[in-house]
Amino acid sequence: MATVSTGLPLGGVAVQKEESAADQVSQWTLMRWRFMQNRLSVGALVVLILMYLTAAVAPFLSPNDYNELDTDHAFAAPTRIKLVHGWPSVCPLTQTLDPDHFKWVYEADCERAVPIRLFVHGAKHRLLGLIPTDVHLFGVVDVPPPAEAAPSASKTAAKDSVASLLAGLGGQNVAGAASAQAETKAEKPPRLFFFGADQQGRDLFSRVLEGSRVSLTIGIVGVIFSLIIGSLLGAFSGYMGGVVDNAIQRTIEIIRAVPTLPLWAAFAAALPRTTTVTQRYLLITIVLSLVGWTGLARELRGKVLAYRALDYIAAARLAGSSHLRIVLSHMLPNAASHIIVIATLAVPYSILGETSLSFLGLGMLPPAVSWGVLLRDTQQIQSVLIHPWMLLPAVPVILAVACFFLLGDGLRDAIDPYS
Amino acid sequence: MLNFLIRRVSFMVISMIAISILSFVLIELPPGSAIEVKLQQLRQQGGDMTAEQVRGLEERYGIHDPIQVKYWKWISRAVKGDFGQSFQLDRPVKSLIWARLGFSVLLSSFALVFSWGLSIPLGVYSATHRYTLPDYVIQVLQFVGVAIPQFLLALLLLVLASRAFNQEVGTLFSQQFKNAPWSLPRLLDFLRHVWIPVVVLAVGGTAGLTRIMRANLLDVLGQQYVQTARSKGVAEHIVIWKHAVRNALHPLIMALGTTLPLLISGEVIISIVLNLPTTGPMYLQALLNKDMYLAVAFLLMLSLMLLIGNLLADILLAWVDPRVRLE
Amino acid sequence: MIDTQRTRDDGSTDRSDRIGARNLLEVTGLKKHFPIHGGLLGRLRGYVRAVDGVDLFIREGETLGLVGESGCGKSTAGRTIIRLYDVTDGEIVFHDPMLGKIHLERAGTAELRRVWMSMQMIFQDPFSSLDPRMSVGRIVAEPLVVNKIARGSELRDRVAQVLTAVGLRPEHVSRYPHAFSGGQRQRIGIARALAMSPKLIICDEPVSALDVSVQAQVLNLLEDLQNEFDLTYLFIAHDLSVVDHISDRVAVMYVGYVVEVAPTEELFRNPKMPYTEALIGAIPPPNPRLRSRPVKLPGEVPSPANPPSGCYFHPRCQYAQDVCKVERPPLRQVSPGHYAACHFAETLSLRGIPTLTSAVPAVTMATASSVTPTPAAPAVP
Amino acid sequence: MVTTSAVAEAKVSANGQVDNVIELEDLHVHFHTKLGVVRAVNGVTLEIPRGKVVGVVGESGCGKSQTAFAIMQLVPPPGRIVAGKIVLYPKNGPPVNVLRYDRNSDEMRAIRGGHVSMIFQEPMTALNPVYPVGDQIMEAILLHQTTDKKEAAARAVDILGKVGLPNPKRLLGTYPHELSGGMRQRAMIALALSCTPDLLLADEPTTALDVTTQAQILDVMRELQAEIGMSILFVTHNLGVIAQMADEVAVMYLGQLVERAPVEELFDEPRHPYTRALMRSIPHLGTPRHARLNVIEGGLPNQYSQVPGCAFHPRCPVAQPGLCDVYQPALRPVTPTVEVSCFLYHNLDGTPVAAPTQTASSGTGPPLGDALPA
Repeated sequence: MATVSTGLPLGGVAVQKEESAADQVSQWTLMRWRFMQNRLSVGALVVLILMYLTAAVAPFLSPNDYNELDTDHAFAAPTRIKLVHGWPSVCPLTQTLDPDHFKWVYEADCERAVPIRLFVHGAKHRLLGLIPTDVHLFGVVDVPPPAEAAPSASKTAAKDSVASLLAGLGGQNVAGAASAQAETKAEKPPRLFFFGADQQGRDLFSRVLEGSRVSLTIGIVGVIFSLIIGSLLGAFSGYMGGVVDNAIQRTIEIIRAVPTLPLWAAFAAALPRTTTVTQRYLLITIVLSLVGWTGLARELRGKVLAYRALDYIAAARLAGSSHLRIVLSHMLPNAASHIIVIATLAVPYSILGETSLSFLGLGMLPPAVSWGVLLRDTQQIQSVLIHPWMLLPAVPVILAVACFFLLGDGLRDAIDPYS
Repeated sequence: MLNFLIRRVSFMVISMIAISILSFVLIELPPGSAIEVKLQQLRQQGGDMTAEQVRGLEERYGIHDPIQVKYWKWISRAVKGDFGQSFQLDRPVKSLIWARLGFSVLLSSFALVFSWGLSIPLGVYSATHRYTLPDYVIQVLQFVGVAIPQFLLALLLLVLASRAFNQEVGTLFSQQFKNAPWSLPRLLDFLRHVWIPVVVLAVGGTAGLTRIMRANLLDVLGQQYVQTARSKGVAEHIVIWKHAVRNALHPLIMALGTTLPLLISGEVIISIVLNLPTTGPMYLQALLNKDMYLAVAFLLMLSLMLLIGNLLADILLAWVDPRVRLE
Repeated sequence: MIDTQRTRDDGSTDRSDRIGARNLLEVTGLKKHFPIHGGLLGRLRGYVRAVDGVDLFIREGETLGLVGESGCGKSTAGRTIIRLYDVTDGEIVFHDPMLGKIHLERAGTAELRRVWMSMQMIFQDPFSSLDPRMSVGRIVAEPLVVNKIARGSELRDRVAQVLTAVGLRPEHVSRYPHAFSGGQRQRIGIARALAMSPKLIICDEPVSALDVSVQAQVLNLLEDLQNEFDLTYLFIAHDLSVVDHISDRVAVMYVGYVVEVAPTEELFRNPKMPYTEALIGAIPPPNPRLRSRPVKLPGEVPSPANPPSGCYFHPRCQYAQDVCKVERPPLRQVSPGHYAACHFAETLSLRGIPTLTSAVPAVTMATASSVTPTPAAPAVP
Repeated sequence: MVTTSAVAEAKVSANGQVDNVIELEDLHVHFHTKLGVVRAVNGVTLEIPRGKVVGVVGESGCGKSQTAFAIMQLVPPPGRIVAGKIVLYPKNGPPVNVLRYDRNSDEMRAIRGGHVSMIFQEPMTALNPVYPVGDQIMEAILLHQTTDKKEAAARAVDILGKVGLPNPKRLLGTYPHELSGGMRQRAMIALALSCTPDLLLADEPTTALDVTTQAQILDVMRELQAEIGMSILFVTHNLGVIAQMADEVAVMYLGQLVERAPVEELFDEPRHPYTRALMRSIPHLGTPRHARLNVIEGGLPNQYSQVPGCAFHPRCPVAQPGLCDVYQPALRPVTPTVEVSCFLYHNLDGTPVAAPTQTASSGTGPPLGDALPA
């Protein structure tokens, strides 16, 4: 009976591990796959990319020049967009002083509503810092009001909207008082203030866009500075060991023994005040990095120490590799993913640091614009109570910081699925 | 244990010396000596000093001394509690800082206790109810808590407090208790005011600590000794609270090393926003006015506060984990 | 490959014709002490005497087993011999086929790189010994590339050749370590060690991280490769059965030094050092009918940071005399080829494995007698 | 403590005496992961006789540890006991169907530590580092035996002495990290035996130890087993340890039992092809030096895949195509004391294979012992 075979054909087939696509790919590809599965982190990455793109073309996206003063619109509330003939439009405002509460009140005149147009001509700027142009993605251009656009129904609607607008301002019903003087300054061109205007009537939305250029980049530039110092010293410390390691580690501990913000503040206060915006920007990143490098250095040192003990490093030495080759072709590629994660998680602290310093008046200084500088206006609490939109620059701060944390978390899970 | 303490304390001393040198550099860093600043102010107000007076001041602050002598003069007085004169306020620094430091310590400690008391149960719940709705909610709140700048949270609560609770803000006491001696009503009044800064301070810390607690507890729950405890027949809640949480506390206490600096930083910034009578506002004013002797005294004291906090954390760690004790 | 060996009656192979008379490696008085730092300023507090006087030699073509319990310094000894660590004291003489006689203990970096072409290492952990970011091809090719030995198609051929030799397929070059099982990873590590056609390979517990059935595959592979490429092994392990199986001679270590060296058969049958006796006696024989425990070794291995006086084994030795407490016995030749570090090596009569036949476990006899299983295969339904 | 609903239908032997301490019936433990279902224990039926040591042998991942965890209802998540029956027969008291209880119920906790206890592979991590050894032992005693702290301490000292730890009184206040690996494993044994359980689950208790320490620990376990009279489920992959410790042996492969036999019979004549291959692949002291070891070709299949037919057939040298790769053999008696799940010994319908023939070696070579020295 030939019922029992040698078992070889059977064994030969089934014994092999199932070949899957995962067997052929590198660690980087595996990480990308794992990262892509984390929808929250991918979402955060998309949001961040959009924010940086926005910052890159900020003037193009701004309807107004961020520095244009307009005392006629001091503390104007966020503009209400009305649909006129199915097209989003803006109503011109008239400014009056409310003598009882000693503040500006505005009334919208929606009979002369002006449509928001795409690709309008406005203030000159350089697209991406290169192409000079005066085209903006959207904005309002003052055009004479269409004569027929004044049915009574729309007028009542306008009244209502004015009332609620004013309710948003301070809760007082001043609509009646204001309407009496409605016609006094009718020639003013209407303005588009998505986020309202500040004390000098500058468009907060445009200022937030402009501020994102400083706030979003200062975080990254600061972390790059920290990374350069931190990775050099950290890797050096871990690889050399001994006295060098000891000295660097003690230095880090001492720097970390000083409370971060007061130290930043002290350094920032010691900076000269008569600098250009660019100089100030660089000095602030350096101040942030002076403290920031310690965390990076410490984590990197830990990684290097862990790698140094691994057998594949010993094997590389036995293969005849030089120290430089070991660092470049074994340690760095392995540490790279960790460095990326550590850096990603350090960026939000840098952003918060700049925002806090500027908020205190120690970071970026006007005329420079950053989210912190914009938020400095909220220090007068009474003003915030009346003009709550002054807090709006905080929204992008929170969004950016939260997205960086989410991104960092997702990256960490992707490189280290078991921890 | 004694050895351990001696080691930590001697590290503290070395750190303080290093920080004092750093601080001294900060005093010297701004262009122009403090006296010149003062003189300028006087001249702006129309006054002036005689050359004699100027020389006297220069003598006192050792303007023409070599730097190490200057440092030595300054530090030997600072050790005795004499941090020099505040030019801005024209008073000795030491008369200005102590009361404010006291409130800072009080606020920070309240916030620390508050955030620990909140983050441990939250972290435990989150870790033991993984992938449930409350766990996700807690995790989302963590992200928000970490992402909101503290000054902003202070502002928001301020708005909320004055709008919704109609509470006066920007102080730790009502008007009638401001300068009154301590009494029970004053204490109650204090507690009624102190909650805003404490909540603000605690939020960021709580978010971070909950994250750490959750991750560590998950780690510990995978350990063999947790299974050992279960295999003895220990009830699940005792397994978690007695056997697992106690071990998960170790990294939480270690995290104080990063929590405390954030706490003190936060305290400084929200005090500025809320205009509390703590170190923050005066420190900021001193920095903005280059009143460096005053500023540096604050910086030194805040650092000392942090170092003492870290020392206490180390002692706590040794108490919680016997392995550290015998190291 | 096996047919080149004569098979003896007991199933062992006689390898006397493949072992040369020349020593390939001679180690004398090798010491490796690791400093213990403590305190705030990292003051020196003492030394861990990981390796504290190792004497051994390895003949060309043989396998020398190095056994001992965890913490006895056997791995450190291996890594110091290959100069992954600096030497605290002692001599390591390597007779390099190309460079001639070399004193490794004072060799410089450039010299070491040349020595490493003929002296390689296989590591214990199949996971941490392969760079996860490198493909198998790059891992195996690295020594050839770094030493500029081969490039282009020559390099590819050599890598394919080595991979085939260890039982992997040449098309595996583009895969990454994570795609392989523990046993396969160990084969990659062996291929990397083989790439330079070394003379001596230090095997640092190459099978102890593997599952039992995979362990046999790797042991067989090592034996095949030794025959095929004329390799010499220093085989470091804690499992006496494995060492017994693969070694021609065995050295036993205890707390940093070698206490006994002898041909395998001689060592296991006729140990001359009480520790060796205890070690052999502690192995549970895979025979349920042999449940007696002749030697019970009390106590625990002392710390190499604070070893006892005299003979390090004396506190646990049932034969210890006063002299053992004060004087550390040197490793000396007791009978031809048998070295022991014991004051009473000649007088003690110690027990090894009783005799070869009775110690052959029931398993092997049973399987040998049951070439055909009792019940035969059934008919296919 | 035992509710009537949980009183199991006791499996009673012919003379009306229950002589097993525990009976597992068709136990299934599955791990549901993102990548698929891992069937860690896949239909295990096993009885442990009172006062006896049953050794479970197998390679890593064969489900031997999870079987032990299942008895305690302590399978770590995402693992779950999906089917099967576990009946425990305590020394005093009615039989209990363990799986009827919720894993966090009071009844289950009374069983854990009280009737069944466990020791683990890693002595370094099995004890809680922040509590003294004494506290950890007393915790178990206070849960199951007495509420008097003094008495608990006395019992703890007693049991610490019994496992051969010097100065047991002082040990009460000692922390685990102050003990060596061997001493920790002794302390762990003391903890497990402190409440004189009916059954001890020993999950590779000596694997992480050196041979000389292993010998000491095995001695202690043997002595205490004789003294307390408990049963032991001894999980290991070391055949030497099994030969020394077990009365009966169960061999596991991929979550299933492939062979059960008294220890001497198993070592005399291993029957299942996997058992044979496993036993011959491990070198022993005194086996022929340098000879080729028998290897089990190939490796374990992907843990998420289900092998059709006999789980071992892809690696089996005597697998019969059309039979072994299609039908799953059941564990059936071959002799009165030995059970094997293999079609070499019984037909598809369960009847024993009629007569020994030479078919097994009619292939290209002798299927078993092919590489054995003559």
